[in-house]
Amino acid sequence: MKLDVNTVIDWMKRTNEKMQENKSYLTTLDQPIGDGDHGINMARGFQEVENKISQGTYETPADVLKDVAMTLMSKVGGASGPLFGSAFLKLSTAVKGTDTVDGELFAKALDQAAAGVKQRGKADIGEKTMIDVWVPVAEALKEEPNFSAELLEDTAKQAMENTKEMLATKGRAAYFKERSQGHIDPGSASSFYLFEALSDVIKERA
Amino acid sequence: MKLDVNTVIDWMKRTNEKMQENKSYLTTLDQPIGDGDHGINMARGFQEVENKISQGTYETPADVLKDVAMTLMSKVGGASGPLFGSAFLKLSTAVKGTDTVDGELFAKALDQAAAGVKQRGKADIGEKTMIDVWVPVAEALKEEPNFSAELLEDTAKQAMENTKEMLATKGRAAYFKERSQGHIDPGSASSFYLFEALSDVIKERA
Amino acid sequence: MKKIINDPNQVVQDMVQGMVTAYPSALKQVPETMVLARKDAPVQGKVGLVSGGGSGHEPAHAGYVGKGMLDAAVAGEVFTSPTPDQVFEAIKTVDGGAGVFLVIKNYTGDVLNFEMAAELAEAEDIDVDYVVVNDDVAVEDSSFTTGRRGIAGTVFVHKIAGAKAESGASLAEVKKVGEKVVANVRSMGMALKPCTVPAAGTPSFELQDDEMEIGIGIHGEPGLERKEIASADKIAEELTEKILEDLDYTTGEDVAVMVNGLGSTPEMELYIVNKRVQEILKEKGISVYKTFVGEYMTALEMTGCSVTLLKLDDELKTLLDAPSEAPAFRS
Amino acid sequence: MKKIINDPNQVVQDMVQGMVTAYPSALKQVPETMVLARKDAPVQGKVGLVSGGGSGHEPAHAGYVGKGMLDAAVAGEVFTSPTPDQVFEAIKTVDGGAGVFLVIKNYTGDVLNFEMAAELAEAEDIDVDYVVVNDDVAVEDSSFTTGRRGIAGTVFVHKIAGAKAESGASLAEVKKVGEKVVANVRSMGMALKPCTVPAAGTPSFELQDDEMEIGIGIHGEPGLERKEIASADKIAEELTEKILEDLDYTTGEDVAVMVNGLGSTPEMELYIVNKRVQEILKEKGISVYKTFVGEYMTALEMTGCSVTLLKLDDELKTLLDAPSEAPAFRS
Ligand SMILES: Nc1ncnc2c1ncn2[C@@H]1O[C@H](COP(=O)(O)OP(=O)(O)O)[C@@H](O)[C@H]1O
Ligand SMILES: Nc1ncnc2c1ncn2[C@@H]1O[C@H](COP(=O)(O)OP(=O)(O)O)[C@@H](O)[C@H]1O
Ligand SMILES: [Mg+2]
Ligand SMILES: [Mg+2]
Ligand SMILES: [Mg+2]
Ligand SMILES: [Mg+2]
Repeated sequence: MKLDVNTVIDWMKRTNEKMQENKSYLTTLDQPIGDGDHGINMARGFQEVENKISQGTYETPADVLKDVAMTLMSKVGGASGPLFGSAFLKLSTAVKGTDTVDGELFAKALDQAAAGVKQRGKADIGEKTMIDVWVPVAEALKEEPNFSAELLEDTAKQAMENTKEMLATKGRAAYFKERSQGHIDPGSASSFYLFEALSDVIKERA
Repeated sequence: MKLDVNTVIDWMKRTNEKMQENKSYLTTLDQPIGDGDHGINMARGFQEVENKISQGTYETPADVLKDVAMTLMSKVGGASGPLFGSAFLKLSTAVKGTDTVDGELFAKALDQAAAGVKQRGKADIGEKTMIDVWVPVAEALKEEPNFSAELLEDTAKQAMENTKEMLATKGRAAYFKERSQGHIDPGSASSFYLFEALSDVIKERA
Repeated sequence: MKKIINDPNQVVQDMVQGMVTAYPSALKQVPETMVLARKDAPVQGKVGLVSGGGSGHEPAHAGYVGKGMLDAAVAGEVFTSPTPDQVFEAIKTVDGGAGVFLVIKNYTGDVLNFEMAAELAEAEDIDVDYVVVNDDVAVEDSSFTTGRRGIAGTVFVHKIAGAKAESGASLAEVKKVGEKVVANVRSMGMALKPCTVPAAGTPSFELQDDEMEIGIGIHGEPGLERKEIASADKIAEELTEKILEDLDYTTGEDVAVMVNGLGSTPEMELYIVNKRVQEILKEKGISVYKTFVGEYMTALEMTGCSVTLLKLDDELKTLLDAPSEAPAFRS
Repeated sequence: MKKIINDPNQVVQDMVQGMVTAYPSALKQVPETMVLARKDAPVQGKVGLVSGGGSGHEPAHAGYVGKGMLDAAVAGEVFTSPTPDQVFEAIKTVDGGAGVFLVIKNYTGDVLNFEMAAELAEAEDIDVDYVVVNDDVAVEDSSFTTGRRGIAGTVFVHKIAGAKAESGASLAEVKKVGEKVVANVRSMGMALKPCTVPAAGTPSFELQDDEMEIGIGIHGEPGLERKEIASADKIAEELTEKILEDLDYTTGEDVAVMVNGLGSTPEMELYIVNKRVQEILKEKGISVYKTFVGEYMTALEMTGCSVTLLKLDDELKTLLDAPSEAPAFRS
């Protein structure tokens, strides 16, 4: 796997497509255990990301990722805005100065992004948040730096589904206690779409 | 027909029964062309009438009718309270000093009651109000002072039904203009129950 | 019917109890009545102001009782005018020797019961006069009909006549300014969803999922037409333009605007309506002196709103701005 | 979804426009933001007060902007905390040299975004401090959870910290009194019917016709349990007793009471709830200093209410009574 600046741009565009397509599904996930705005938040945020990056000219992946981070932070709000924002900021910092990010570097960057989300959200794995997708994905890639698109997608998907039976102790879903079980965490679902989009883009380029 | 003090008391009790039984029906009539409280108003008012007259001891029909008037005025409110109150006050005044009211006197009294409602409500026949029951009933009895219970009931019923196609120009139903057509006027329906109750009582005594 | 109540037949009693215990230093309940009066009533030498009507319009009417506004409010059963004896109790409670002024909304029931109360009071040598508020432009004024209804514009009558009375004006002067407000105030409402009278238990009318009712009254009586639901901008235009057609607002100095929620309209939506109302007035060169957005004259939990415009002159401005200690209208 | 709006994605913009045009002499909009500030901001030498959060809680938060209360309010998307840059704009707008105090409701999103704004401000040498309000006793406080939510009690923090700032207090003093309010205020809510986020278009949860949710949050997040709908008295008892179990109110001098409507509860019903709340407090020998009944912190058109009790001492009483010119809280 190699991520150059255009691949990252495509990744973000594909992510936006997925967020628009799944806007109501994500909101539906946020209704029973949250406040019913996650799809709206993600769709608004990634639409702004798309608007932003289609206007700019970028030299490196880090430049794109930084604009993504800043856009998400300033256009989303809620819990997911700063958390996705932090994740992208860490990704950007980790790949700074590189034209083409290889699997190993990307795995490292993901690891730092996951750590960034943990720190911002003062949460850890097993608390039914997006962390439960970011951490397993980062770990899987660390073990297999030459990871395939399939591995990425499958890991993210499985991780998202694992959140279903978890008991939430952070975020709004925590107020639902036992009732949070049996529902997929919305932020984990949107994180899955993000990684699925990357997998799609990698497949196309392969 | 002869109305003594006990007949009047029975008439009021029977009226109360009918208002309680038809409370929601009367309210249902008031919903499409009014504010949906007529059954509640009538049921409250005649329950209070029953409470009042079952406590008192009365010498003449006029005494009972006066208490009915005062109770309706002070317990109903809305448009129907003062209007039914006025009607009973006029009935009481018209039969004052008589122990047993015969058909002729009753017809005269009804005529004055109808006039009282007209005056209070600044309305006339054909405006889709209770006047459209009181006036026809008063007129029918005037023509036939030895009226039967059936005549009383049939006249009141027909008069009530005639309000269905009328266009309201007074009371709340007036705001509905053409839309008031096709609905029986609630105050005409409650007036019908009042006369039907009297008819029942006369039949029983016959 | 989902409501936070105890007994559908006790809602008015419970509510009045809840109001007087909420504002014990401002209000008192006249014993054994549904009348709430200013704690210090009667104010000697001041014209007493009494209003009221059916319940279900909260904060009207008791929320407007307080120094600078009403002296007493009479609460009837839900959507049912109070009885003459209750209104008479209110009159007696607030009579401080300078007469009592009644603010009546134009409904047959209200007019009949308040007029009868006035007769009772006059029989006891209390000077009583009144104004009948008929601000609703939705229903046409013709010799045929009952006349226009009184809706949210009534609150301006309470405020301005109240301030006039507080200033020491005579009964005739209070009446004069009350009539001036009535002559200069117009309103119109609309609804998306009906309300349910507690003792009735079922909604008072039905609207389809894509329907709205333009010209609704504060008890659910419609006025103009049912049609497909429109945008907030269109709704604001329709209500405002109907009002502007009815009275020439360009001749006054300024107007006061009220965007009133009928019960379950989110306040957010009232502000969205206000946005367009203000734009329209600006476009027409009508300048706005003061704006009121909120729930002033409700219809239980009806979803909808009304717009009210009041043409002001200097006197009305001063009286509108005068202090009020009423719980629901502080200024 | 039946709403009086234009575009579901423009509700916040339209509303902010409607608010600033409603109170043009009191409020100003910071250009190109969803920030509404006091017209005279920044007030030199005064600590600036900023609050805000997701929209849909109107009159919170912009209704509480005015002399004696907030200096600015930041409106996020519906139920979505505003972004750090918007909060930062508010901070810059109100900074009069004495520092800026943030009132944050305890939700992950609000805390994250406001904290990030505080970092941005500190980077520009503006002194910023804050308090996190967590008055909702419905959700347990344990090391596991996010902590309790901030709901209607937040309005008391605005009022009291606002009065303190207006009195010329320092940032540390404002923070101290803010924390005192948080330590002494507890709330709990319930709902009968859900609300619909405009851009979502469908209700945020479902309740059966005979069900209510006890411990609801102001975005529809439940807390305690769903059960069969009870009488107003029982509801008042359940909410009040849960609050009284959580904090000993008998040790304070007096309490302030707020019975808050969540959006579409008729005001009549709020007073019916208040009736029983006052009775309970009387039974327990807790004396009430002041009561507030109305819509202070809503959840769009949710049907339901919350009860808030604030334990007062002399300082808090004085600050609660101090003048406020905020459109939604005049005293
Ligand atoms: N403390 C936290 N740490 C990590 N992720 C969190 C935290 N709190 C919430 N989240 C994530 O954010 C998602 C909710 O985002 P969103 O609905 O957009 O914001 P909000 O909860 O403010 O409405 C959750 O599904 C969860 O994945
Ligand atoms: N001006 C009037 N003259 C005669 N009867 C009237 C008048 N206005 C209303 N009514 C009668 O009163 C009835 C309505 O009574 P009710 O619903 O109890 O009072 P309200 O209209 O105040 O809610 C109408 O159906 C009509 O028969
Ligand atoms: Mg959410
Ligand atoms: Mg009626
Ligand atoms: Mg009525
Ligand atoms: Mg949210």
